[in-house]
Amino acid sequence: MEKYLYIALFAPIVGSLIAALFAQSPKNLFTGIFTSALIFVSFISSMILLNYVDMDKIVHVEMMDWISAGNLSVPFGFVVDQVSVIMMVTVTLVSTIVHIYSIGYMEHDESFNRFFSYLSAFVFSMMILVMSDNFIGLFIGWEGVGLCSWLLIGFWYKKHSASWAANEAFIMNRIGDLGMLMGIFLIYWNIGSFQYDVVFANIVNLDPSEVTWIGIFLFIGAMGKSAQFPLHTWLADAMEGPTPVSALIHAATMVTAGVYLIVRAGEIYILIPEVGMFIASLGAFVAVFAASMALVNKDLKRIIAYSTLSQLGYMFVAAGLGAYWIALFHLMTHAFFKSLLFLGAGNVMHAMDGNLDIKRMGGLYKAMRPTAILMSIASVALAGIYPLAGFFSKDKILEVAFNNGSYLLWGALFVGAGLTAFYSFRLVMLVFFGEKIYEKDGIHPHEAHPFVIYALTPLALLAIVAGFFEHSFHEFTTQLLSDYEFTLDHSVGAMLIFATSAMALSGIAYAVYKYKRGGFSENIENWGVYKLLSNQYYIPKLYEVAIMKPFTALSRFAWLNIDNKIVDASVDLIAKTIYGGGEKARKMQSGNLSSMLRWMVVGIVVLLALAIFYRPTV
Amino acid sequence: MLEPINIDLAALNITSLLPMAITIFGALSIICIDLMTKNLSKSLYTVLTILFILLSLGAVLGYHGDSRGFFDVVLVDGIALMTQIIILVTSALFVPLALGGRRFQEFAMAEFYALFLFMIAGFQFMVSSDNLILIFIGLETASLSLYTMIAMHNRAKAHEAAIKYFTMGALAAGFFVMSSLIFYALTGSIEIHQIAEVLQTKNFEPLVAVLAGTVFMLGALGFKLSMVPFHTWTPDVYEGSSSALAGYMSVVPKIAGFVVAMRLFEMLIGSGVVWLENILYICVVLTMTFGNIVALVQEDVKRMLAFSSIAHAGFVMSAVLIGTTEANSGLFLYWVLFMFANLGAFTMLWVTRHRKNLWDERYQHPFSKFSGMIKIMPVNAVIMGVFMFALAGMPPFSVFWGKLYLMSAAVNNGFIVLAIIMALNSAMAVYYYMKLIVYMFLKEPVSNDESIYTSNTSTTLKVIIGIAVLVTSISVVMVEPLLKMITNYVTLSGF
Amino acid sequence: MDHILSLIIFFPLVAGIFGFLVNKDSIRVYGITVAALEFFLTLALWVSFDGNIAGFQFVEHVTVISHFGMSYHLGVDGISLFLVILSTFMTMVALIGLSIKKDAKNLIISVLYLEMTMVGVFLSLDVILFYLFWEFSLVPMLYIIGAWGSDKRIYAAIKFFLYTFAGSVLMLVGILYMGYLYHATTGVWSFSIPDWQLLVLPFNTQLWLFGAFFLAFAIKVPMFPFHTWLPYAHGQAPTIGSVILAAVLLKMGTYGMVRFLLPLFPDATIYFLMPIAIVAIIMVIYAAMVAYAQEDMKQVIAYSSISHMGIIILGTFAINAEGITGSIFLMISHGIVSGGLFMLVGCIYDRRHTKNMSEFGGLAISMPTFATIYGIMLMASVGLPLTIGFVGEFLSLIGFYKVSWIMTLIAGTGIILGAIYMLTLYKRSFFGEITNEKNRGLKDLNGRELVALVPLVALVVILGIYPKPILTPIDASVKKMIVLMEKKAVTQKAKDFIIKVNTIKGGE
Amino acid sequence: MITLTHYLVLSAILFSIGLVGVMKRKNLLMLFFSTEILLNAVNIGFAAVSHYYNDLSGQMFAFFIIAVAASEIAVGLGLLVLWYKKTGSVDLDSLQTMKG
Repeated sequence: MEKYLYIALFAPIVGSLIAALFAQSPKNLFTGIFTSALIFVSFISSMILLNYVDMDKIVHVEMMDWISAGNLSVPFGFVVDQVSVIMMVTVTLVSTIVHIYSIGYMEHDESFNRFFSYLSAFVFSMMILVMSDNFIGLFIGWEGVGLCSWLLIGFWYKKHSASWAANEAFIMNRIGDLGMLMGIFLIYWNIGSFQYDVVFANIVNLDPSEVTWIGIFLFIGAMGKSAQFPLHTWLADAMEGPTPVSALIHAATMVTAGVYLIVRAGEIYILIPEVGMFIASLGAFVAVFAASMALVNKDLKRIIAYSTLSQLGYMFVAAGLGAYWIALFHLMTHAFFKSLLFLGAGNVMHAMDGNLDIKRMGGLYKAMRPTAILMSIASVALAGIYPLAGFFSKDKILEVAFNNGSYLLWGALFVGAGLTAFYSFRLVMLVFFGEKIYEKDGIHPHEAHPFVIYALTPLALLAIVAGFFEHSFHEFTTQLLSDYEFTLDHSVGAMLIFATSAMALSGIAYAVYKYKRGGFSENIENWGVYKLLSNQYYIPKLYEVAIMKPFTALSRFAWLNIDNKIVDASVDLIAKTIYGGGEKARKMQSGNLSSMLRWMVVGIVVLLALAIFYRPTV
Repeated sequence: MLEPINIDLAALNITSLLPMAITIFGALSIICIDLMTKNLSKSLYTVLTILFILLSLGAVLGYHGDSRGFFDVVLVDGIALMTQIIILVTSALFVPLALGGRRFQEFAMAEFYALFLFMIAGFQFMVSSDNLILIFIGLETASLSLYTMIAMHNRAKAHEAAIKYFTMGALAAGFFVMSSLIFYALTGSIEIHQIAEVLQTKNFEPLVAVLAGTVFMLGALGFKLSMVPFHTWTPDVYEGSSSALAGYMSVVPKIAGFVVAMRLFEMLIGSGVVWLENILYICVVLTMTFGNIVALVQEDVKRMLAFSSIAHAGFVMSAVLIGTTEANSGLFLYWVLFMFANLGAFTMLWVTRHRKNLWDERYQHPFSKFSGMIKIMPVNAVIMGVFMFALAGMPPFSVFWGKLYLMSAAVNNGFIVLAIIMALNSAMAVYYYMKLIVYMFLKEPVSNDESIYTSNTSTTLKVIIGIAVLVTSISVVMVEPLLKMITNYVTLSGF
Repeated sequence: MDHILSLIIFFPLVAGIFGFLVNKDSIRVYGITVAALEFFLTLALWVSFDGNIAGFQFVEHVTVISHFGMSYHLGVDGISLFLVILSTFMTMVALIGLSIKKDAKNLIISVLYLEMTMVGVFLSLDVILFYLFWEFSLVPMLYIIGAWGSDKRIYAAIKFFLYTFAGSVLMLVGILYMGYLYHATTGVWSFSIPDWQLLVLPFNTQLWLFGAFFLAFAIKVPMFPFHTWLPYAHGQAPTIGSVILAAVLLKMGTYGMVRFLLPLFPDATIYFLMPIAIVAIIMVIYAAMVAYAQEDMKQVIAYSSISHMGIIILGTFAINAEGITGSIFLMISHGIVSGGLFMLVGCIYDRRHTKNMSEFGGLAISMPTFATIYGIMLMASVGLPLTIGFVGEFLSLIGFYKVSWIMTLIAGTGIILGAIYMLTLYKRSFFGEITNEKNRGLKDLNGRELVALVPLVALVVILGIYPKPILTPIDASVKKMIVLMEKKAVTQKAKDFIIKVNTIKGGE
Repeated sequence: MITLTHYLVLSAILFSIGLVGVMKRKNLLMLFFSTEILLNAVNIGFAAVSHYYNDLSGQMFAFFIIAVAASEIAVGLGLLVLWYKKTGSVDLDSLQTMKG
């Protein structure tokens, strides 16, 4: 089985490196097909592993030593267990589809080969992240996906906004990474190992305050990667990247790494419910917060991005409350329907010649029926309507919140569910139905290549049926993860399901109803709330004014005033003083014999005076 | 009142006078040769001078007698022997500089060589006696010869330099005799060791008078050693005299002065005259620092070297202040190593001597003259660079080892602050030596004509420079034997 | 193999002297050949080096000045081995990348002398000998900066020279005092480091001596606020000068700290640990901010060096095997990375004769290979895992975490700030459309530049993935040193501290 | 009664006069005179002290000083003549080409 592990892990990087060889040559279809094939190989291997992994059958390899110094020793070790294999399958599946999709999507791009190289490199990093058997390996993947995300967001580097967004993403992630590193350091100095099994075996022996700190630091890392408030702004900006990237990285895989980390480190978080509660609260807050921003946004991709943010909040609620398998389950189903949504959006975007403003679309159903259907499925799934995947996973999370007695959280998530349904269908309605506003811009939409559409069908299928795997999923993952016990009555559970579904349905209904009739009047754009939401609560602005600008100013101040005018000048001052002393002292050397003689006599007289008046006491 | 004097010839220990006798005889014979035949080549005189010097050196090296001789006025102890060796070797290395490529009037005259030998004899007397009269005579003989030799360079500046030097020297002579008078009045003796004994029995009372005598001696020796504020002659005299002589002046008269200072001051400090220790401390620091900071702003290499030699003197004077065997050995080690670097540096200047002041109206060797030398004459530039780094105390060149040893002596004897001041001063000193290097290596040349830089060159000068470079560069292996010899001599004479 | 260390030190010197005979058209090849031979010599040293022995190997000892205890004493251990190899490697690479034609002969001979002094510093076991090479290394560098630099080169060269010289003279006093103490304690004169390491000093004496040594090293590193010579030196120096300065010369300071401060004065080290760590943190953050404000690409990297050196110092003063090993590894990795970055700046400077970022923009379009290599180096510089930059930074920080977690957190912001200035630089220079027409049609890297840069890139990746061959010998020597420190410490506080920071669990 | 002290005081006064002369005089010739006064002031002292101690070395010193003073002035006058020929002046202020 180790063979499959290595294949699953290294197939993507082989593809990436080979594609990189062609990076500077013109488009070569081979790179696209080759990398897609290799990712598919990786997917197959993952599936074999999924089949293999069982109660007492996990694959664990130690490839080689990496760093060893002092007491510290980190190997390159990989483990395929119930959690990682789920992630592997999800990642490779979505990746395969995104790769194939990209062959169509990027067909006219001059940097076609480079794109596939980056994309496969990302998959490799993600595989390291999920397969590592220790925190450092996780961190390698963590940073690796960050790098690939930077490369891919800034893929169209000629665009100023793209490279800006790439840098923003990287830097924001680094803030989280620092927190994560601190957590890792703390683990090391308390346990002396980074291996999951060793750490989890010993974590119970630690001082609770230490565990709390470890939990907090690791969560800071998760916040960066999963774009939780207040490190969330980069995710929306990251939509500057090509759409397949948004689908793969910023919806299905990388951003969920934070959730994966919490799930993986569940044995730590289970000891510190306070931190878990905080995580859940923050998650719930983000769920509503992000959904509210999605309500008014006009940018097709940003809406989906906010939706992702909101769903990540849901996952964190589950993870924070200890329902790890549910978090993981939502992570998986979300990966399917959200990437589908994004890829569909990519089709729309192509059809619209790159225009993303949903107010300038409308009535595209006619022109691109398959895409419209796929996106609608995804939206229904997202909204959580039975029997689609979202229903199962999302309702479970609400149930957990209620079960936990955190009614406030439940309330937030409940509202969030309604909002989700509304904005999803606002998007569908504005894009696919209603008046064909795009015609005013002289755009002639066209559907994507058939193979692209075919590539998307597996996702659509999964978005529909994945929910029914709930029980087997539960059984499988709880072999490793701690189970979550529901204490609710069945009737209460049913009530909750009903309420949530009703909420979602009414959201959908309201959206359909409203936008059938031409939507809201333009007036609302002048409302304070609208402005607040459409400006993302002014948070990006705040960051710019309160952090970026002062930092830049301070940096310039440090350079121009402190470094040049104080530190350096004082060094020069010493030199100048000495030199100036020389200039003054040389005046003594007037060259006049009389004064020279006088100096001598003065010397003698002073010394004589000292001889008389100066008496050192031994 | 007068006793009949019975002189036992053996007790006179005439051989103790042999080295001086040889140099004096040499001087007289050169004058005689000149009287008999005219128009002899300067090379003859030069070689003769060297021969006499070597003979004298042989006499010094072969000396195995009592340390006292000639009515006990001559004191040939270890220090005297060693200093004579240093003086003679240095002289032998500097005399050949007369054989430059260009003609200079003074070197054509036999008197120059005679005076040179007289001067050597004067210094030899000065260092090998503890009788104040003999020291005075030696000092004056040497100084008067030196004044004359400076003036023989026959440039307006040389005359000015000679007059300045002379006048100040006369004043310093006054100080010297005044000091002698005071000590004589206090103790009734003019021999340093007797003075010491009497002062000790009197417990240095009256202290004011003792200190007054010390002050005048400080003035007199301070003049010779160019201690601040008796240093003012140094830059002008160096500038005015020929480079060859200036180089010589920065080495030999000073070592003679150091020996006298050691004999006198260490006696006083060793007996617990704290006043002198403190004053000397101040003088040392002042001299070092002053020499260095003024050297920073000089525009002429020779003047810069003059000020730097003030600083070096101050540095070495600290050995007298510290006063241990180690320090005194350090003094000689430093001076020997310094001599070679200095010999090289001044010879290099001597090589570039040109008839006219091509680069600057005022100066013979302005820094700008050496601009971009690396491009015109890379070897010369590198060699000059070696000397500059050596003088700056850059390892592994010669002066560094002296510096190391002296600073170590300071540290070992509790003069940590002094050691730090010395260290900081050597950091300051690096700047002006480096200034020349910056000009030579980092700037663009003024003129590509090599000949104007080497108008005074000759094989002899090249050989001298070669010796200097060699010694300066590989001094690390010389330190061990040198130090052994020096320490041996120094311990022998009880310092 | 008996005298391999002498051979390594003096081969460049001899080759440099013979270099005068080589015709100036062929001097470049000569220089590269000599540097390559020297590099292979050091590789041979590595091969025959026994990584399991923690002490000094290949020791040579000849007494030079017995009066004074000065001897010709060489030896190599895990700490110095890789710095030596780094020196010879970077010299070779820098010479390969050399594009200066003017007076190339003088330049190459100077570089060879410089190589001798660098290797000498790392191999000397006698302190006087160490000081000798230490000081002498300034001379060729002065010449290189001053003669081949840009407009303000002379000012920069003099500043560099005087500043570092002034710093080290106090060290000389310290060395002499240490020698005196050794003599006073044992009755024997010795300036040999292994001898000194056995000398137990009283606490107060340690404080003073620590200060004297520290100042010299701090200026060399350079630590805030003694750093201002560095931007000038880098800004004005020719590429080869910057490469060697950043890659090797700065490491002399941190090497000195590891070699002298820690084992000789353990109590003083721990006494001064916090203030030094605070300064190091200031360096990390302050230099990163100043780097962000720069307009000149080279200055950014110059200041980033200061920032990274701060992390190295933190690692060194973590006083545990993780931290010190990490800091030594970081010295090597920073040498390779910053050397590479300076070479890259040199490549673009050769083409555009400017280093100002506002003149660039869109370079990725015209020079994709250049942009790729630059990107890899940049990622190594910001410490991305699986590049060489991560290992050292990670170990240094993890080491210091044991000393103080809050300070590590603050210092850790360096990885964020590092990303900020580096990515900003990259964005401003490489991304965007070509706005300046001069940047259009620039030639991508040529063969010579690739030959110089590709080995660096390869090392960045290889050592990032498999740093073990380097870490093991370093670790062995470092562990030995820590045991020594613990034994030597005179105060209980220091002993406790050393034990505490070297044990897992417990403490803070 | 004239005691040793009187001689010494005289010597000191003469010496001071010499010093003042050295400092004040601008004429080179006068300067030489002043240095002669210095030396002769010391001579008086030596003679007196020598007599006081009944020791000859002081007087010997005095004789030597006289001899040295004579040769010194010979050299000095030689230089002065040289300078006068060159510049036509014996003023000290004319000796100022080198400074700084």
